Amino acid sequence: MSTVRDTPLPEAGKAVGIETHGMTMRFGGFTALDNVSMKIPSGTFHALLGENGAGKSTLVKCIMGFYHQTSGSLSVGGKEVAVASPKDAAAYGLGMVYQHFTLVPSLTGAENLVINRPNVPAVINWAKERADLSKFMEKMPFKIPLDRPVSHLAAGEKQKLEIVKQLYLGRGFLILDEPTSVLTPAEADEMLGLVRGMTERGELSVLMISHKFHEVTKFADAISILRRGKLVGGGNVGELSIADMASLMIGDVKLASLDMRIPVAETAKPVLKVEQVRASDRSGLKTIEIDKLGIRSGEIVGVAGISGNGQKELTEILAGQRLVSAGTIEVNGEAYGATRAETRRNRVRFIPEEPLQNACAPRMTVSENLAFRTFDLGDGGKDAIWLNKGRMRKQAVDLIADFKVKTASSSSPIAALSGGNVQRAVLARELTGKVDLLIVSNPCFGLDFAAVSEIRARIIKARNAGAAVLLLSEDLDELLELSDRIMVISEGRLVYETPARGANIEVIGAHMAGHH
Amino acid sequence: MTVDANIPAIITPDKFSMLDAVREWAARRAEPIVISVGAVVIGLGLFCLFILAVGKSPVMLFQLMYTGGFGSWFSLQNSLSRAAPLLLTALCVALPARLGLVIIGGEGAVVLGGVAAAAAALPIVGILPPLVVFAAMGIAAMTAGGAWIGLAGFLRHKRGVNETISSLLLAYIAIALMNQFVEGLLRDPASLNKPSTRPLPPDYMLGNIPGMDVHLGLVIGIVACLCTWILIEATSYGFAARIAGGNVRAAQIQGLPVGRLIVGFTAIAGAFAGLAGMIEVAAVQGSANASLAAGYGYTGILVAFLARHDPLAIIPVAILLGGIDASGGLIQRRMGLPDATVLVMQGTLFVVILFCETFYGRFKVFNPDLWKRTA
Amino acid sequence: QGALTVGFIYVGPKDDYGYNQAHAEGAAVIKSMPGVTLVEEENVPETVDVQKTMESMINLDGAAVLFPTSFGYFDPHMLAMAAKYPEVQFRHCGGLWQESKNPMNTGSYFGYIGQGQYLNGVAAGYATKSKKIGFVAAKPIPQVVQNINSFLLGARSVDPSITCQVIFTGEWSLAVKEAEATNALVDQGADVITCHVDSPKVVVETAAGRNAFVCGYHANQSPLAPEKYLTGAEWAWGNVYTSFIKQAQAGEKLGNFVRGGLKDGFVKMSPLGPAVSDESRKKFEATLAEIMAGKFSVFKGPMKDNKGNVIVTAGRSFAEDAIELESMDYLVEGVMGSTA
Amino acid sequence: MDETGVGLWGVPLAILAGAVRVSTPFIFVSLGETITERSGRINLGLEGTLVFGAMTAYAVAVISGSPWLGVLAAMCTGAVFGLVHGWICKWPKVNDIAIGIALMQFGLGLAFFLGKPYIQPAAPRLPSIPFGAWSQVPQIEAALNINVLFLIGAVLAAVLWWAFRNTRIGIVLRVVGDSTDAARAMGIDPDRVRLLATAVGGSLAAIGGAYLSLYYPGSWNEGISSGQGLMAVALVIFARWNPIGCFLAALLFGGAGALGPALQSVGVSQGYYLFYATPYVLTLIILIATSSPTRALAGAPGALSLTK
Ligand SMILES: Nc1ncnc2c1ncn2[C@@H]1O[C@H](COP(=O)(O)OP(=O)(O)OP(=O)(O)O)[C@@H](O)[C@H]1O
Ligand SMILES: Nc1ncnc2c1ncn2[C@@H]1O[C@H](COP(=O)(O)OP(=O)(O)OP(=O)(O)O)[C@@H](O)[C@H]1O
Ligand SMILES: [Mg+2]
Ligand SMILES: [Mg+2]
Repeated sequence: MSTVRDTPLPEAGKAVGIETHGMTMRFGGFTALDNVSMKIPSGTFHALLGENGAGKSTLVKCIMGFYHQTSGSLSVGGKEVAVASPKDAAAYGLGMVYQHFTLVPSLTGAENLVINRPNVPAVINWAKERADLSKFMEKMPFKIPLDRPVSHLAAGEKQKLEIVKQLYLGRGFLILDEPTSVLTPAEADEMLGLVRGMTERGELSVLMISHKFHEVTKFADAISILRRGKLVGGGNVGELSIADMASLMIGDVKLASLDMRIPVAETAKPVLKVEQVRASDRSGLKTIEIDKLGIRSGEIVGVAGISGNGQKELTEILAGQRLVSAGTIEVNGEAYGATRAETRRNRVRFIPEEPLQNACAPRMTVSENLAFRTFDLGDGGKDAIWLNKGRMRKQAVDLIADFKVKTASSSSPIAALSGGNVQRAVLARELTGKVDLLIVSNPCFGLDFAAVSEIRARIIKARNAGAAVLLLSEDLDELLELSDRIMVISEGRLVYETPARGANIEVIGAHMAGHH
Repeated sequence: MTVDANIPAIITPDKFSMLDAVREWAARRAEPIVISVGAVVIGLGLFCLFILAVGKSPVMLFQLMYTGGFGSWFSLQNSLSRAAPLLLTALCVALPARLGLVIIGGEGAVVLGGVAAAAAALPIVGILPPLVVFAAMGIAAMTAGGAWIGLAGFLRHKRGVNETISSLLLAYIAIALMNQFVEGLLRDPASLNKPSTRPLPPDYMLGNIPGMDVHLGLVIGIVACLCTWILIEATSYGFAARIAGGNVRAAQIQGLPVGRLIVGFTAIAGAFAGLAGMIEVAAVQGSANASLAAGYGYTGILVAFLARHDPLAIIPVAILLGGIDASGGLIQRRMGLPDATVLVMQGTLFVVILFCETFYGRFKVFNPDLWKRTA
Repeated sequence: QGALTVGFIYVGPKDDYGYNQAHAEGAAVIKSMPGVTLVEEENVPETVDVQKTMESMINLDGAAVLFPTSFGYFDPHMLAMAAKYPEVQFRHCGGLWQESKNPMNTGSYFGYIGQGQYLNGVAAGYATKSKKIGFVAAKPIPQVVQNINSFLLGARSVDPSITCQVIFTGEWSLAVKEAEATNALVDQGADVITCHVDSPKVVVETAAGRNAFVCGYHANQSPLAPEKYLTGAEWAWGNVYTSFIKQAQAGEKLGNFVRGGLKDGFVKMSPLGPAVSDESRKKFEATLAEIMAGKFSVFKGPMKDNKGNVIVTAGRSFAEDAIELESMDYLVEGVMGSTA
Repeated sequence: MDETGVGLWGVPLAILAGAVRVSTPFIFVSLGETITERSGRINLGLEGTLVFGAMTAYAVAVISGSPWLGVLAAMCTGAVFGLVHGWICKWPKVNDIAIGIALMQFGLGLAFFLGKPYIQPAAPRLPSIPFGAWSQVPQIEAALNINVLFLIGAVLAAVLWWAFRNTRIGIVLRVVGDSTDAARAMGIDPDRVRLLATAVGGSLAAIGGAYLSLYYPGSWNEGISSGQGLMAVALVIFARWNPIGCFLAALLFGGAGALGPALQSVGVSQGYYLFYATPYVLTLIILIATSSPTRALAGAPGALSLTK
């Protein structure tokens, strides 16, 4: 099907403004988007706020042509347009950077850029393309290696590449879905600053979905807030306080507050002790060297670092997923090899990042997923050979209620749950009962602030109950808020340590960036 | 990872209502039965078109299929005899499938199981009582088969070698070994023109099921299916394997011994296929020879996939296959059609049955999650 | 004459240009006999399948005479069915039946095709320039070994310096390996090739393609290589089956142990090809005449095996039906290869 | 050794010649499967496609008198098999591995069924190029008598290798094979790409079959293939989805397969079954040596179900 275009095609490097009129989207009987009209003038930086499930993604998917709205329309540059597919959207200069990357992992950066271009020649002249690309990259705010397969890039580099890709494709209007969730604060500031610079110069208009108020207030010109599919408010940045924004987003729900912090006792017993550990990273080319890492009972040690600097490997080492070539790992004073018996005896719990991919069996039911830790536990703590399905189901029902997991039934596949609810289910499984050692990685990635504060409260609660917590996070704010002590990981090494209270963000950032 | 998530999230804390539970249970169970039967009907319908195209009568075809496969006590026993080895070789595929492994080399475990059984029997046959000899043969066969497929599992775990290709390669190697043994070291000099191991005396042969003309291998196969079902559905090992199959990383962070599960389950799977080899020797051939490589291992792959790797479903599927096989001969003889007709029918039927997988979850009647959605 | 249903079972496809086709052609001969109903099943493996096929023919088709034609069908499969259905007659292709051990409703029939391979060898002996001939064999079993030896002995009757290279493929039907074996033989200088595999088509075509002469086996393959085909040892099962069926229809007892060679019409030779020289033709026809007269032994002393052991002393000779030939496990002097 | 034979030199010569003779079906099937798997699908049923292709090629060559028409017809039927596989597998929840096995059964059955009348007649053969004409040694002449399809296969491997990097189609194929979502986001229809990739894979596999029936061994019967189609699919993993790797793996496999007969022909005849197993043992050993438990299979297409 070819669409009749009534709008002149965009020029590269020229901002485009858009407007939605009464956008409504129904899924069956459920209205995900309800009569939303908003205007993003060309050359502005607009923020879209809303709690999880508010309809933000649905709105932008309608704009981008992934969904066809039930009613309502879209104008680009003042003219009403019909966007039937993402291809049409691209033709009007609309681009989107997704929360989950859409780069092709096995292709190089250059291949990813070129193949996304419309009218790629049937045979690609790489010599010429490379010359063109390097000229283009000179104008870009970010430096990214384009000759490596994307799977070898760090998350931050991928995020930048996503944006570069959109600019390369000549988009004048960019939708960014939680673009900074994988970046360090410095990187985030740098990137958003550069993007903002482009809007100011009239090269770009931006619609950014974000859960981070400070980002919004610092970089955006205007804000719109969605709640349950409706546009409930908005305005210019100066006109709304953070409290206003929060209450527009969630109504009058009371946020879970952090428990009182009990200071770590001098005499608290050490729980985790890692010494002189060596292992190779996933590419097999670099090594991870953890010289010394100790966590005491009732203490949260936060590990800061740019993603791709060995955090994943560190968690894998502790989870027994990665072979260790040297060194010792002790939990509660005995050697720890992450076997099930040791994990159980020492009450070690893991909450990895992207829990659906890393901590769940997606096709198994919620109830089964909740039983992963206890299915082989008989009465009296013995190993059970026979499954007790009745007990499993009952336990699931209890946990679902306790942790407010939203699910149709305990026998739905866990993959059918939303991201936040998968996260809740995993927390329910791992944080029940006494915990000696808790290893958590990016627990709040992509969640709205209500969910975030609840999860953080649960982690603090576990700490106050005596758990030693290792918290790996790419979100410095989170680390500063939760940790007692912060360490920085860079190039596979712990390069810096500081008490969280009074920590200097610039120093931490410098170490994260490798200046040490 | 792409997962179809068409189930909305609605806060409905589970309430236990007996009636609802029964309806839910019945709906979930009815789905595979209705879809499979429908698929068989469509598949046979397509095959009818083929038969019409070659100028034969579909009516006669179906009459013969019924007569030859299931229409009489004799025919039913015929089908069951042919189904017996498939039960075990299908388990060799279905069990590792729980761990997400695709094993296609069960044939190797069958032939080595047969050779090992014969070798174990040779020194003790006639000296020790039959029951002891059967036990020795069974153990030897299961060990050999288990070691062979277990090796594929081991290589997968220790070296990351793709188990599909390694098991296939190992099957070819096993057949070569079998031939080498049967024509060399273990050859009975009296087996002139069909090199074989020394034959088992008649009272050392595994007999028939009392009252039936089907050897005991069928019972062993059904028992194996039941045991496997219990292992998978009712024990913590089976549950652990399902976790590892569902997501290895999730299993690892739970401290589950993924390596042991992989090697253990592949070894058990191979042991079953090895047992099929032993039964072939002890119940049918009376000796190990090249006829052990009769393709049971490969047919087992199809049985397992058709049964969606469910050990209980393997039983009817294997019998269906045995029935098609049994009636194929009659069709060939009465309708003057070549043997390949049966292959065409099997192929058509299987393609349609496997295609109909796509209908799972599409019908609201069978999907309790969707009932609640409108509520 | 009462109606008689006869069942034939083949281990491979009926039209394989070889072993099974030879039997199927024999079966086709009796199909036209009055009162005979023929039922056939192909591709039946030597497992419980063949037992059930026999039983199915008896129970569902009413077969009264069965011919399970593959060697491996005999023990235990046919014997088991014979014990269960004593009123049905089973006749098996091969020489396995023994009066002392096997029931009387069973029996064997076979042809002395080694005679044919000997004659193949005669033609080969005249045709070879390199004095080296080749044999593609499936498995080192007595029947095959006897054919290999006969082939070389035939050739050596022309020129005692001729040698024969043998390659075993290990399987009865394996097209690519048979072709590779043929090529390997030609590479080593063999310029006349024959074989004993289920379907000689590939060997014949490959050898001819490499410009070597070929001798056929099982059936007449001359259309596949008209220029290069010397002659071939063929089965003539039609005669054998016809006489069995006549016996059955007349209510006579079927023979239990029936064998014969060229003289008895169990085996025949393909017509000599255009490449056969007059000299060769003369010797061929003389030998054939000797065989037809029943005065000829292929295996006669003095004879050594290819490891130097004397196996037949001077002056001794074996008739075609000699029991010693049944268990032949040696290759005669001049054959390059080994049976283990 | 007598002077008519090449003696012990026969072994390396046979391996070389065998590699060239035997490898062609492996080359085509594995290249076809590489294209299919690079698009994120696996078609385990190429054995059936290969045999059906062998039958079609032979039948058409018999009828028309032209082997090349036979090859063309085989390609068409192979493409149809691929299209059927591709179309069925685009439906959700349909298992591509299982469909492959079922289609293999179907293809074999249909080929045997329809191929009955063509077992007896002789078909014209595909031509070969006498690269060995310079030699006085007939064995070398024969060894260097190379079929056109082998050469086409070699060129095709190189072209595919180049095309996967340097052409739009090649990169689009890799995109689809690596990430369904990314492809969708690009506006590519993954199902259509996979459908076409499977069709192309099928038609290449059918060329492999045509080689078997029209050149080497050059005959049609039910035993023409001894699992080349299945093995070639395995070789793709071995070759890490690299077309050049497929070509080399096929050569290695073919050469190793020639070892058994060649050794017997020079008098090494003990344990020939074990020699015949050489290709499998060798492949397994190399596979073990080049795999690693800590790295995912390098080059594995991300959307492929087999390597997850
Ligand atoms: N394809 C769909 N079918 C049915 N319901 C859907 C579909 N997509 C989204 N929804 C529903 O629409 C609502 C809005 O979802 P949406 O993804 O737009 O939220 P969001 O604001 O982007 O949340 P988040 O902050 O987590 O990204 C959700 O409640 C969801 O259940
Ligand atoms: N195709 C679909 N059909 C029906 N429902 C869907 C579909 N896709 C997603 N959903 C539902 O939409 C919801 C939104 O999914 P998503 O992962 O975007 O969660 P979310 O809105 O971000 O919420 P959370 O706060 O839990 O992260 C989920 O509840 C999911 O069940
Ligand atoms: Mg969203
Ligand atoms: Mg979300």
